[in-house]
Amino acid sequence: MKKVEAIIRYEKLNDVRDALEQLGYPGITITDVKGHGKQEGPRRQWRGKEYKVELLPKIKIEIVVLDEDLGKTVNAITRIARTGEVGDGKVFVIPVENAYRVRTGDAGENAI
Amino acid sequence: MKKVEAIIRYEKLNDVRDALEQLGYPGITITDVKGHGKQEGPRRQWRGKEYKVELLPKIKIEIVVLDEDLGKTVNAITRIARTGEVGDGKVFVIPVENAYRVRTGDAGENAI
Amino acid sequence: MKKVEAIIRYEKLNDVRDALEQLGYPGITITDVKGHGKQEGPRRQWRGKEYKVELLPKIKIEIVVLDEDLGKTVNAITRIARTGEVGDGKVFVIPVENAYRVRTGDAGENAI
Amino acid sequence: MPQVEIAINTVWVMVAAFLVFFMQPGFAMLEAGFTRAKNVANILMKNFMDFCMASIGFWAVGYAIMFGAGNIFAGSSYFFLSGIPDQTFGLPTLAFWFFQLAFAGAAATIVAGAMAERTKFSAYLIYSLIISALIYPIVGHWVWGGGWLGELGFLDFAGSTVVHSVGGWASLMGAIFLGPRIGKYRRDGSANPIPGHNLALAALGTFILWFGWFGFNPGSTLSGMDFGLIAKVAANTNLAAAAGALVALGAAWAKTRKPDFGLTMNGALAGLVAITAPCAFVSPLSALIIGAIAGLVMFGAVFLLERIRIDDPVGAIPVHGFCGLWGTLAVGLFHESAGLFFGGGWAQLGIQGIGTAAVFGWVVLTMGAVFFTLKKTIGIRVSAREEVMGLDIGEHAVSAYPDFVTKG
Amino acid sequence: MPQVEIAINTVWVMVAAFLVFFMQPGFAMLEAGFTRAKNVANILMKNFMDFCMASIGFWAVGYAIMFGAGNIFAGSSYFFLSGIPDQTFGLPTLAFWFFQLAFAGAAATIVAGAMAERTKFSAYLIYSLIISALIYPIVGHWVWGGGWLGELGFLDFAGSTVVHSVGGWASLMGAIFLGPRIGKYRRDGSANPIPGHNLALAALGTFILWFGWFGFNPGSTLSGMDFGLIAKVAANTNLAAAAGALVALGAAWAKTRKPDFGLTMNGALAGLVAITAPCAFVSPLSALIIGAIAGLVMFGAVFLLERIRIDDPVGAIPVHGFCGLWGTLAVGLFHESAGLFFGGGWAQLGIQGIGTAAVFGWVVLTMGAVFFTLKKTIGIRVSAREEVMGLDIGEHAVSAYPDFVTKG
Amino acid sequence: MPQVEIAINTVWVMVAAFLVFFMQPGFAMLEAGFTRAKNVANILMKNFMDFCMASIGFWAVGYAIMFGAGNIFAGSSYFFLSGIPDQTFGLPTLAFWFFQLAFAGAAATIVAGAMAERTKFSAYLIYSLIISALIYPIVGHWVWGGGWLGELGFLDFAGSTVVHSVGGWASLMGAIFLGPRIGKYRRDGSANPIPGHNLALAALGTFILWFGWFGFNPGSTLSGMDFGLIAKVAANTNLAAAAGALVALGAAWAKTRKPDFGLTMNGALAGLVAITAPCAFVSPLSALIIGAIAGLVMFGAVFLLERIRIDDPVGAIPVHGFCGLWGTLAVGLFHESAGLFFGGGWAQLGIQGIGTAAVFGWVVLTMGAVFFTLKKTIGIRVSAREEVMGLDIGEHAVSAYPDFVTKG
Ligand SMILES: Nc1ncnc2c1ncn2[C@@H]1O[C@H](COP(=O)(O)OP(=O)(O)O)[C@@H](O)[C@H]1O
Ligand SMILES: Nc1ncnc2c1ncn2[C@@H]1O[C@H](COP(=O)(O)OP(=O)(O)O)[C@@H](O)[C@H]1O
Ligand SMILES: Nc1ncnc2c1ncn2[C@@H]1O[C@H](COP(=O)(O)OP(=O)(O)O)[C@@H](O)[C@H]1O
Repeated sequence: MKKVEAIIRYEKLNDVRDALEQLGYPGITITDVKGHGKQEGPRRQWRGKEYKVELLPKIKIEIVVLDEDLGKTVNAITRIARTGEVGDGKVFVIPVENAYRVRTGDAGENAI
Repeated sequence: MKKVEAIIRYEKLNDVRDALEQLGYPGITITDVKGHGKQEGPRRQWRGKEYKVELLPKIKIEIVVLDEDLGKTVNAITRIARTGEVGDGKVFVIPVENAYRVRTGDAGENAI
Repeated sequence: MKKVEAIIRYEKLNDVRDALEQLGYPGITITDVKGHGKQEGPRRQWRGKEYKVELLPKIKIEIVVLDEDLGKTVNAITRIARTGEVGDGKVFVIPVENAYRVRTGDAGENAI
Repeated sequence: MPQVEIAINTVWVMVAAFLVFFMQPGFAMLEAGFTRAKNVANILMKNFMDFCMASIGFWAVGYAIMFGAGNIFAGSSYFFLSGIPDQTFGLPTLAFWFFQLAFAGAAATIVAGAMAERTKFSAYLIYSLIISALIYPIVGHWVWGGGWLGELGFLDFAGSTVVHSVGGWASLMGAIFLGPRIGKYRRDGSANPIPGHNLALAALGTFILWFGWFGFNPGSTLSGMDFGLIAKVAANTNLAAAAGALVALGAAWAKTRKPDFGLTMNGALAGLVAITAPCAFVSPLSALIIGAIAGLVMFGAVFLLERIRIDDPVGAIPVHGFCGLWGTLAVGLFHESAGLFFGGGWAQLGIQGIGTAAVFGWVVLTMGAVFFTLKKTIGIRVSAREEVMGLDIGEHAVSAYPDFVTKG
Repeated sequence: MPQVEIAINTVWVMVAAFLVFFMQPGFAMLEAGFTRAKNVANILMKNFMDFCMASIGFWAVGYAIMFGAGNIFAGSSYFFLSGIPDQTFGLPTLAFWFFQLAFAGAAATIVAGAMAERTKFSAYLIYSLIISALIYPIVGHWVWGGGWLGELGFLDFAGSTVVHSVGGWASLMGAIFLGPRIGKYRRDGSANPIPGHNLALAALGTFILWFGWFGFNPGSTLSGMDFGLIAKVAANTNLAAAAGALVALGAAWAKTRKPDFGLTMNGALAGLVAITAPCAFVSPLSALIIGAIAGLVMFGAVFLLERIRIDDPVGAIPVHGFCGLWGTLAVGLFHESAGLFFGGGWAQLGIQGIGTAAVFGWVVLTMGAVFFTLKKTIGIRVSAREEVMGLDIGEHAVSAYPDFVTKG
Repeated sequence: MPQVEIAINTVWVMVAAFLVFFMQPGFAMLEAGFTRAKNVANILMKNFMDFCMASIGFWAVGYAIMFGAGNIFAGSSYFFLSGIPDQTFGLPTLAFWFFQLAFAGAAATIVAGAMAERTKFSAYLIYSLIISALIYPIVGHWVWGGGWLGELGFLDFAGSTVVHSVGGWASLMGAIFLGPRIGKYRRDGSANPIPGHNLALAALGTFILWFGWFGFNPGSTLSGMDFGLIAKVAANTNLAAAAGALVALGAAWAKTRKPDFGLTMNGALAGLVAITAPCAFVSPLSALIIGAIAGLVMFGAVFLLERIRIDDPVGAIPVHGFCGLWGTLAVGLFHESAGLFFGGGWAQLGIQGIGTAAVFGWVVLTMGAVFFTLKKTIGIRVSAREEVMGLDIGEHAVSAYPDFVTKG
């Protein structure tokens, strides 16, 4: 099992979710995060003074998938979340040793 | 060392924390997340129109534990967080290569 | 590649970010979390009754780095985020199997 | 009465009525601010519908019972405002009605706070109609409508008892029949603070209530020609509020070593409620003392209720029930001629005691019966699941702050 | 007129004008609460600047057109208030001007809600100046300033048509020319609810508007000496609001099985808008019925607009447009002497029909032209990117809630 | 004076006083909105206690100093309101007292904003009592209570100097003695914007203040019989506010290419403060010009203060200090008979200059001494740790928004 951890643009969340639905609607966990990579934030001002917000709001998606589903999941996300401009985000793949379904106590692959 | 990453119901957080206290009160990090697995969200309406909220608020618990404590920690969480209805959540186990305590600089098992 | 996951004090975020800037300004993702380790929260009261907030707000920083950058990144964080009082936080190192840059589709080390 | 004087009275009383109406958002903001984010839409709806129910109920029935000709117990003419005279007390009757309606709405909406975060919306609407159409108007008739308490010489200038204690004791019965919120008391019986979700709203609500009280008390002269009294009542009202807040601040500071936000806000309201009965009969210095003591009464009552495990999320019972009682009794002590401390002897104090006891008994019995019946029929409390999830989702299928990440 | 009477009139009308002014934050809070967090600063700025633009525009031009001597179509003296008489309608002219200005500001700011979350700030400012300086004053002249509709016997006591329908139909044109918000309609044409971000603000706004309406309607007697009428207007206003809210609550409950927050708030406003024209001419019972029907009119119009894919985030068109229309027609039905139901025959109803149709036509044509021109020149809509990011960042480079974690 | 006239005066001045009281939540919401979430309960408590302290202080001492018989420097009778005559200036004295109290409360609470986010609560309470019981009343005596400035012919109709500059210059001293907030200035001396946490509250506060100003200025006629003046003052007040907002909007837009939220809100207040002195003496066109220039004065002062590293989180010093000064001087320029631009020569302008300078000197010296003493004794600033954590937790052990996830 692997955890796919994707940091994407806010406005892409719905599209990505639609795309994942095609892949069998896997369980998904979403977190509001802020981050910066190479993207510059939009200028802000307060009472006439400008300042930069260096940390931009992003969406973190976490999906734990079976090894065989890894490729298509990563693919779907990178394809759909892309705009081609800086700030599109990253996808990280992290090993998962085990999983449990709380409702039933099932462990391992059955828990996904 | 392992990271136990559990996605549970909001209302179960306090019970789970009580149970963990019995296990020696490990350090814990909590994040507000949203997610969906098999559970359907409660119906919402706005100005007379219904809509579904597909992403439900959940609590993510992260606890880094020594390998020997893994079993009982996972056990405690799955047991206490269970209601038996869809939406109870998942527990994932993720390998951790190292840990550091910022206050002292201790590394490895001493840092937990 | 490794993911450096650090839980630090709120008020240390800016200093840590300044320090990381020296290291070549790596991409970074930040999440608002709550947690407890050994630190006691400040006393609160509501309408004349005291209570304890056991979960204190903390900042989680996630940085995915190349293996060769791991040491100095962890070092910078533990050094700068330290006050010496309980509550300074933890740094965990988690293996990352792969990374993708959404904008370009680049995978592996090029994606960082 | 000369046309010009009626005009002055009308302008004065209408403006006062608008201010009393404006106390509704004061209650709404205060109660919303002192409760949790997951129940905000629900409490707002309750406050909002209170005034709607009162408007209809006090038009159809309430006014007739309160001010209709009848016996010393209740009036029985003017249902649906039919047959009302052109003028009443030197005012167009519709102006007088509207001013009184605003009071009925206030009595009803006090209760929403004490019953917050767990009461079924449908049961609440029924309660709300009953109190503003029946329970409150009967007390009003006794004191202001030609009933037995008024005849006895009971003095309650603007409603410490008639409005506030009625609301406060109804709150008490509501809180008892409902039981405490889930999580309010620990297994060992100790209380668990449940902080309000938005102190800016709570402060705004308190300020608005203070503002509205300048309609409530000074407007109760019912006459703009009574200028000396208007000025005195306004000054007394304000001094009592300030003293109540200061004393509550001090008491909390002494007890907890911190200047407590919630109790200070409640302290101002305690002073305001207490001065409502005596404001026309006492000197500014007395007003200040009455308000200061009200701060302590409220303070003590908050902890008393917690000890006996009654859960009143916003402090409605201490503020409106206990301080309404205190203020009404204070007339018997501080009245400039009839008060015990001013050489008036015990008579007035005795009458004040009878009045407050009678109203307490009446409200406890009738509202007890209402809540009991509701509980046994449609139920007054939401399911535990709904309560944990929040009444906004459960009862109204909305979230008050859908754009914000909340702690739940 | 005796000095004392002028004084009473002035005090009354000034207080009423202050209350009408206070409707501005009512609109601001309601509209902000019913839209998303990312557009809050923008909508607040629009509401705020509306009154600033109106103050200048109605001083320089608007008053002259509305109340200057001229022909039956428009006035043409008193530009920049030059040459105004000391008194007008028994009031100092500046007091009368200020009261009227507050109305002009209300008409303008209604539109902000319907055009929320996507309109360019600069285009909005231009629109705002034009409506308060030209479009609204011309309608005002027709009905209240000596124009043809007034002469015809068209009755609109406080502005169901003059103020609210003007705002409502301007909203309609704005919403049409703008098109719906991104995400409002799905590919299959079905509507996608976009919940408001802060229901506490929305409720506060609604309460403030209700409060302000006590200046709007009763103040429109323009005389404190008219005490009987003042009282009647206030009572009617309140009953209609309550009935509108109750009926809207009931309708929504029946349809969706939940007591709906947003529609209930809108229901009270529906009742208020509808009673604005007839409040001086009808009985309390009629007021109640007019308000109740207004609740249904609003309810129906909300769903109608969604079916024809017009996106009005706060319900300005149903409330101000449709209920303004309904209330104005209701004069022809419920007028105590001239109304169809009271034996007055069809004449008044006919006149009311002509008036509402004329105003509809005028506003649709002129505002259509304004929005068309703006669209073709500087543009009226922000870029899709700015809309998604939020107008606060895009137009004003601020975040309304920078300390909070939001869902975006 | 005929009873009817006293009644009209009383009704008018009481309503005005209520509106001025209502400015307190205006200040509270504005100041809370313009500062950070972690300091909200603290600033609200400060605003709230300001009025409580003023109520007691102005009852016990302040009124005596301001309006008691005495010398040209200070009054010395009527302590604790003892021995006051039944009527003063054609009003019940208690009504007059209450109106004046509301002004004293406003002067005190202005300062909370400039000292926000770092001032110790206990020290603040002491400051608050001193300004409303001593510092402000002495200035009030000089100008309105029979003191030397009034005798000299100094004109300040409703308090640009007496109320606003007193608050503004006290703010200046407070901000200087406190020093800037942690993080406000970078090592290189450049300013670091610290955005306010809730622009909806800020806009609400600004609207409420504007609303309250209609009590502040028109109410300062102290007479409802003075209807012509009332109307003129109200119209002027409104025009100046609108002009101030528009000019500030334009200036910010020109400088930063964005219509700035915070400066526009402050612009309206700048216009309001500036017109407060001259509103009774100038034409509407002059009012508009005075307000417009005030927008620029405020704009310039904001940047000036930043350059000299004074940290005023809400802009109290630019708005109340600088625009109060400008408005008072403007009397000497625009007075319809005595103004320089209206053929009155330099005399009045000279007197205005003397008055503003004297008040500046008095406030700077006395408040400087007060803050210096507080700093050397109990301290005026919270610890750096408390400041970083927020004063809500540190001073009051609460969180204003415990249900929300905040960025800290
Ligand atoms: N090395 C990294 N570690 C953790 N998060 C990262 C890393 N690089 C980027 N991110 C996250 O991805 C988001 C988008 O990155 P960005 O660099 O702006 O995109 P790109 O470079 O692909 O255009 C950032 O805001 C940050 O949250
Ligand atoms: N494969 C997964 N990857 C990541 N998060 C998941 C996954 N499956 C479930 N979750 C998280 O767990 C929560 C509860 O899951 P759900 O499927 O509703 O529970 P269950 O199926 O055990 O009844 C979801 O809201 C989501 O946040
Ligand atoms: N074992 C752990 N697993 C996950 N998070 C932890 C763990 N230990 C500590 N934390 C996180 O680190 C934060 C600071 O820890 P704390 O124990 O108070 O610091 P220290 O012990 O180094 O003084 C906690 O609030 C929690 O969020």
